[in-house]
Amino acid sequence: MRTSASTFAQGVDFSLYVIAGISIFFLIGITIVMLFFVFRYNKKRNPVASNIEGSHKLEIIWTAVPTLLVMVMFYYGWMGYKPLRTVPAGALEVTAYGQMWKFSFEYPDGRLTDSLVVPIGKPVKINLVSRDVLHSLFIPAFRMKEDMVPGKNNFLWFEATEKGRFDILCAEYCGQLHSYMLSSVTVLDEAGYNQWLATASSISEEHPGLTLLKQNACLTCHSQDGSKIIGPSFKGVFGKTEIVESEGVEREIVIDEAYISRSIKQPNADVVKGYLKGLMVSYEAVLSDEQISQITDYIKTLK
Amino acid sequence: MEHAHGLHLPNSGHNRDDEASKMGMWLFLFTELLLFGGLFIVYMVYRMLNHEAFLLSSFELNVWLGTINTVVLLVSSMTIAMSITAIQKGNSAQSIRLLMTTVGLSLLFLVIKYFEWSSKIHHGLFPGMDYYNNLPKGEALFFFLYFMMTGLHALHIIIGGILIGVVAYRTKKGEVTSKKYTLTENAGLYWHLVDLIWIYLFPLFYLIH
Amino acid sequence: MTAVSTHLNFFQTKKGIFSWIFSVDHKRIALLYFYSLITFFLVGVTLGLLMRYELLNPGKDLVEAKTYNQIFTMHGVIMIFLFIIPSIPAVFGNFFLPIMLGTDDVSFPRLNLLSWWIYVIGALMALSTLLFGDGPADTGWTFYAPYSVKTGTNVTMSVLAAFVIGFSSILTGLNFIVTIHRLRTPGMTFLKMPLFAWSLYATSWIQLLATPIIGITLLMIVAERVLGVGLFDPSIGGDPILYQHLFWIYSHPAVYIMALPAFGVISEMLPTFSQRTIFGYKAIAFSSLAIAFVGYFIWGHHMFTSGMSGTARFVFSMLTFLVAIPTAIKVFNWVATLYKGSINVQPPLLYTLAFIFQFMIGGFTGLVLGALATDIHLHDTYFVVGHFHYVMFGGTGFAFFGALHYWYPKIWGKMYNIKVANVAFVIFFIGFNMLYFPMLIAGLMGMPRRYYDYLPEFHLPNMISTYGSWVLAVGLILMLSNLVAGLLKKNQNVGRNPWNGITLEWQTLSPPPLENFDRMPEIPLNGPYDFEHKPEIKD
Amino acid sequence: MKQNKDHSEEGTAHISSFRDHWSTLVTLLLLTIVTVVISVFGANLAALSVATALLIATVKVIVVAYYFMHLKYEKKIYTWLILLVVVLFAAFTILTALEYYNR
Ligand code: HEA
Ligand code: HEA
Ligand code: HEC
Ligand code: CUA
Ligand SMILES: [Cu+2]
Repeated sequence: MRTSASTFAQGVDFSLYVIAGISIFFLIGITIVMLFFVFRYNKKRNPVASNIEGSHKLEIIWTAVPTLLVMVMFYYGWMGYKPLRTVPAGALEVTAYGQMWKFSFEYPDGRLTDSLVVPIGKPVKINLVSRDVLHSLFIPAFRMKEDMVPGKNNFLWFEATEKGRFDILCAEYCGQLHSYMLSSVTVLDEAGYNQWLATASSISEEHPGLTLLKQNACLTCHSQDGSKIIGPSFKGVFGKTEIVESEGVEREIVIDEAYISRSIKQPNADVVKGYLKGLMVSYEAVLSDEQISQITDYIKTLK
Repeated sequence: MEHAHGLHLPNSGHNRDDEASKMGMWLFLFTELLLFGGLFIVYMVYRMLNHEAFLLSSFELNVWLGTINTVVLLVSSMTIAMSITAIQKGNSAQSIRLLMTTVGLSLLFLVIKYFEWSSKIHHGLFPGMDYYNNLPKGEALFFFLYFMMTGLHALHIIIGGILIGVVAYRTKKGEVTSKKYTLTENAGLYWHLVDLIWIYLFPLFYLIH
Repeated sequence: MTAVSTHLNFFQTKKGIFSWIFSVDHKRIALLYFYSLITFFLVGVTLGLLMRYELLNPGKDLVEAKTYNQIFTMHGVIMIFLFIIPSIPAVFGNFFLPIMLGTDDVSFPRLNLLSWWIYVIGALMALSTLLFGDGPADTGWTFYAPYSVKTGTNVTMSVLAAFVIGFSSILTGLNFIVTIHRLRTPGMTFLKMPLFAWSLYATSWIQLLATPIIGITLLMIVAERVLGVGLFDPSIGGDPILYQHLFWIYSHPAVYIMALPAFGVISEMLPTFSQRTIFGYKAIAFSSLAIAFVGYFIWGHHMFTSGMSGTARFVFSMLTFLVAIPTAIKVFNWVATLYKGSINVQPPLLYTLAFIFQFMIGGFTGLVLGALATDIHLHDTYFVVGHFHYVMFGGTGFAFFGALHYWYPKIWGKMYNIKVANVAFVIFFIGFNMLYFPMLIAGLMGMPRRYYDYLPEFHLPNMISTYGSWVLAVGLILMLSNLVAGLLKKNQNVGRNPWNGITLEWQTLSPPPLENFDRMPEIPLNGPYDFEHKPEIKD
Repeated sequence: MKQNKDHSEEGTAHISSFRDHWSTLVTLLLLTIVTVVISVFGANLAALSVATALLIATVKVIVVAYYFMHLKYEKKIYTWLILLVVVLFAAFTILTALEYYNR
């Protein structure tokens, strides 16, 4: 039922079995004893109760035994966990960005992807960066999860042991489309991975502006077909006249290149009427001017 | 009231029980302490993360005004403690005088605080103002905490002042006597708490040089 | 019989709505709480049902993603702040604590009324978010920053509501502590108090000392939203992790606010239905204090994946395991109480047994979550959802309904149909486990919580779970209608002590008179559960 | 238990004299002066100055609680309860700091 495809899976599952084993033993044992008492000392069978006030011996036993057992549980939990935070030297480093509601991954050579590709049998360290709110990168098959906290550098690492494609899910609630913030990790063998590395990253026929929109998750908030998601749709937006609120004052503007550029760099300076301030974060540090003009070019095509 | 007929239990919840009121007051003070406690934790953490900025910003505060206010509060703590002594001895007139002195001192405290705040606000340091919004992050946090903590404290001063006024009024009406002065005691406890909190606020904001 | 006719019970002393909503009688206030709680419970439970319906199949079944998010937030807020935290203390604690101590009211009757009013105002504030702006908050009941400071829904109002309700909780706790210290009947030392009183004592300390922290934290969220300061939002300087610390400093102890009173009623029902003294009175009493105390120091186990430092994770995980020990002591003593008893199987006992079983599952899954390795995998998955429904609903919820069946004849002086109650219990029990056990499986498979939509591989457990929720609904409706039907019966006399109980509430009339007792209560010779020297109770 | 009647005159309450109050105030003022002097003129003490300031503040708080708040003459239970609150709060700060120190 559960795929285990990383070096941690065994340790984590083992501590699960230890804890679950002890627990199930006590659960079943106690339940049986309880039901037996109810049956055996039912008032029909045992009309007169005996008042037993307690027993020091028993109290000591059932304090000591659980203490011992929980310490065992703690120990295995800790042992299974320790490797999760010790990254071996020479790990391949990838930066993962989380933003509402899309993961993207940046490789050392600068390529940006929306799903992860890693070689088998090699440690991979993922630096976790959030651009807006909390997210959490969760790979069930690897038994691995760590939050992406804005303003704080966090990381996780793993070493895949099985080839294939595994789910990545966002496990920290991050707003409306949290449950659609999915991605995947593909584990390839050494040769396959190198081949993937060698293929040029953007040979697509796509408009470069569209690629940028996809890579930066703009499209999770802005549709291309006129429907309203979180932000205004890009369809027909260029050249449109609309009402924005700037520092509490409403004014009418015509959308041109400069306005789009400002909307991307300082989205909260002019807030479109009917939309919320603060949801879109600034992309000033993420997109260069050239990229912004590619985006603008693309938006112009959406009539 | 509702309990007119029927069995009267010796330990009724409707009996007068001064010890219970005092205990209730103490427990209430505990919750107040922890309310401020939460803010102190925030202060501690942000100070750890923004050490320099906190140092720098504290220079903006006026140590002398802070010191004067400390003295004012300490004196007011004494006067209210004395008013309890006075009422215990049956001297209501003196007790009222001391209570009113305390109220006067609390007003003095607020006036000084007002001048402090308005000079800060004048500089645009209040959260949400332009100047504030452009401060470096650490300094902005400092001033936010400054306003939040001293503001909450000032709110307590106001409530305390009103409470003490009520006590004075009821003493005057003869409802508080040398046989029945829990109200004065509880107002005193509350007032001392306000003092206690200030004793920590003062070095944390004004004296980190 | 004659005694009954000469004494007016507390229902009869005064009439009219104002005699209720402005009453300072602890019994009436308890019932005010009861009616308001049950109302909110039904709202919350209906929201739960809606969520389950949405999750029956992958994709959209009923509502939009945003609505779903608002539903689970509302569900969580209602269930936690409006139902489960006040549940047992405010209803049964208010009603029975003074009676069990042999007094006629709490120490501060007017403060008690004020607590209820604050609770109602807070609840109305929470519900008012439905009516204006962008609707109820969509943040989850945890209000994690920075999302909670960014979203456009009515977070400010929801947070203020939680803040206000917090005060109601603080005041109730304060009242109980003073009552226990000051109003015990002559001869009732601390160690002769019923265990329910002990558990309320421990609970009250948590309410008093933990709630202010969340109060101030929530105020900071409000300040951040209104003034735009960067307290928790890193893009303007703050640290979101700090919010989590402050939130859980309260909210972890809060889970023991929910659990301890339940432990208390369980410790009452077991001796009554076994007709013997409780096993290990002191162990049970002091373990409540131990749980309350240790419970303050383990909040970090909710943050194992937040990027906390390794040292902190180590310490918090270890401390987490320590709370299991006093809980274990309780469970073993309870089971030992059945030994050589003379067991009378009645609906309250069934709820008690189910409580022990389900609370064990909840507790053990808690241990799985407390271990670092496994929590990394299971954090924020349905395993956690399964865990907390097992402890909160399967534990405290079942104890609440058990207590309701137990004290029902005392409160209303009537009796429900026992056979129907047993049938309802069985359906309830089956539905419950069918609803929540599959969640544990889904969690192990890796299904994250707060998911509006899920991958196809999680379909089966979700389907079973949804069907389970329907079974549970049938059980609940049957149980409640049986209880209501009991109230409609006329001219019943259940006597003072239908279950042959021993604590002081059974010595008085059912329903009790306004001043609680019609004669001076008598306490058993050696401790509260000394069935051998049980004072004779004549009708 | 001793709650058999109204509790207005339970025990004989201790009455502090005005002189006691004056000397308490003088102590507190002296301590205040010390703190201010240290921090304003002893800037080179750096981190130490915060520590001393807080230490002195704690002494002041104890004085206020003990004399002004009458703790000295109350039942011992109040002192224990206050200690409980202090321990809890200390634990909160220490456990939180544990995280931030090791960042
Ligand atoms: C009534 C409420 C209640 C109670 C009593 C508990 C009890 C416990 N809880 Fe739970 N918990 C919640 C309510 C509760 N919890 C809620 C609401 C959440 C989620 C919040 C959110 O994120 O929304 C949560 C989440 C939660 C987490 C975080 C999970 C995550 O998000 O990653 C953890 C982790 O450690 C945890 C642990 C525990 C433990 C160890 C106990 C222990 O106290 C359990 C102790 C009991 C037993 C161990 C069983 C009885 C003992 C025996 C039968 C004896 C034999 C025992 C041994 C041999 C050891 N809980
Ligand atoms: C005591 C607390 C409590 C209780 C009793 C419940 C009860 C239920 N909860 Fe619970 N739940 C929480 C507390 C509780 N919940 C909390 C704190 C959360 C976390 C929220 C968050 O993530 O922020 C949560 C989250 C939560 C989720 C996860 C949401 C998600 O992560 O996406 C789900 C999903 O199925 C769920 C389902 C249910 C169901 C089906 C019930 C069932 O009990 C409902 C069964 C239904 C009935 C028994 C209905 C019968 C009654 C009627 C039909 C009444 C008829 C109506 C009238 C007469 C008016 N809950
Ligand atoms: C989390 C949601 C979100 C994401 C992601 C997002 N935006 Fe926005 N965007 C908004 C919202 C909400 C508004 C309207 C409020 C405002 O003007 O700030 C907006 C407004 C805009 C506008 C102005 C539109 C108009 O009609 O005036 C442009 C242009 C824009 N965004 C471009 C982008 C680009 C380019 C990206 C990606 C690099 C992006 N957005 C990512 C939410 C988002
Ligand atoms: Cu991103 Cu949830
Ligand atoms: Cu917890």
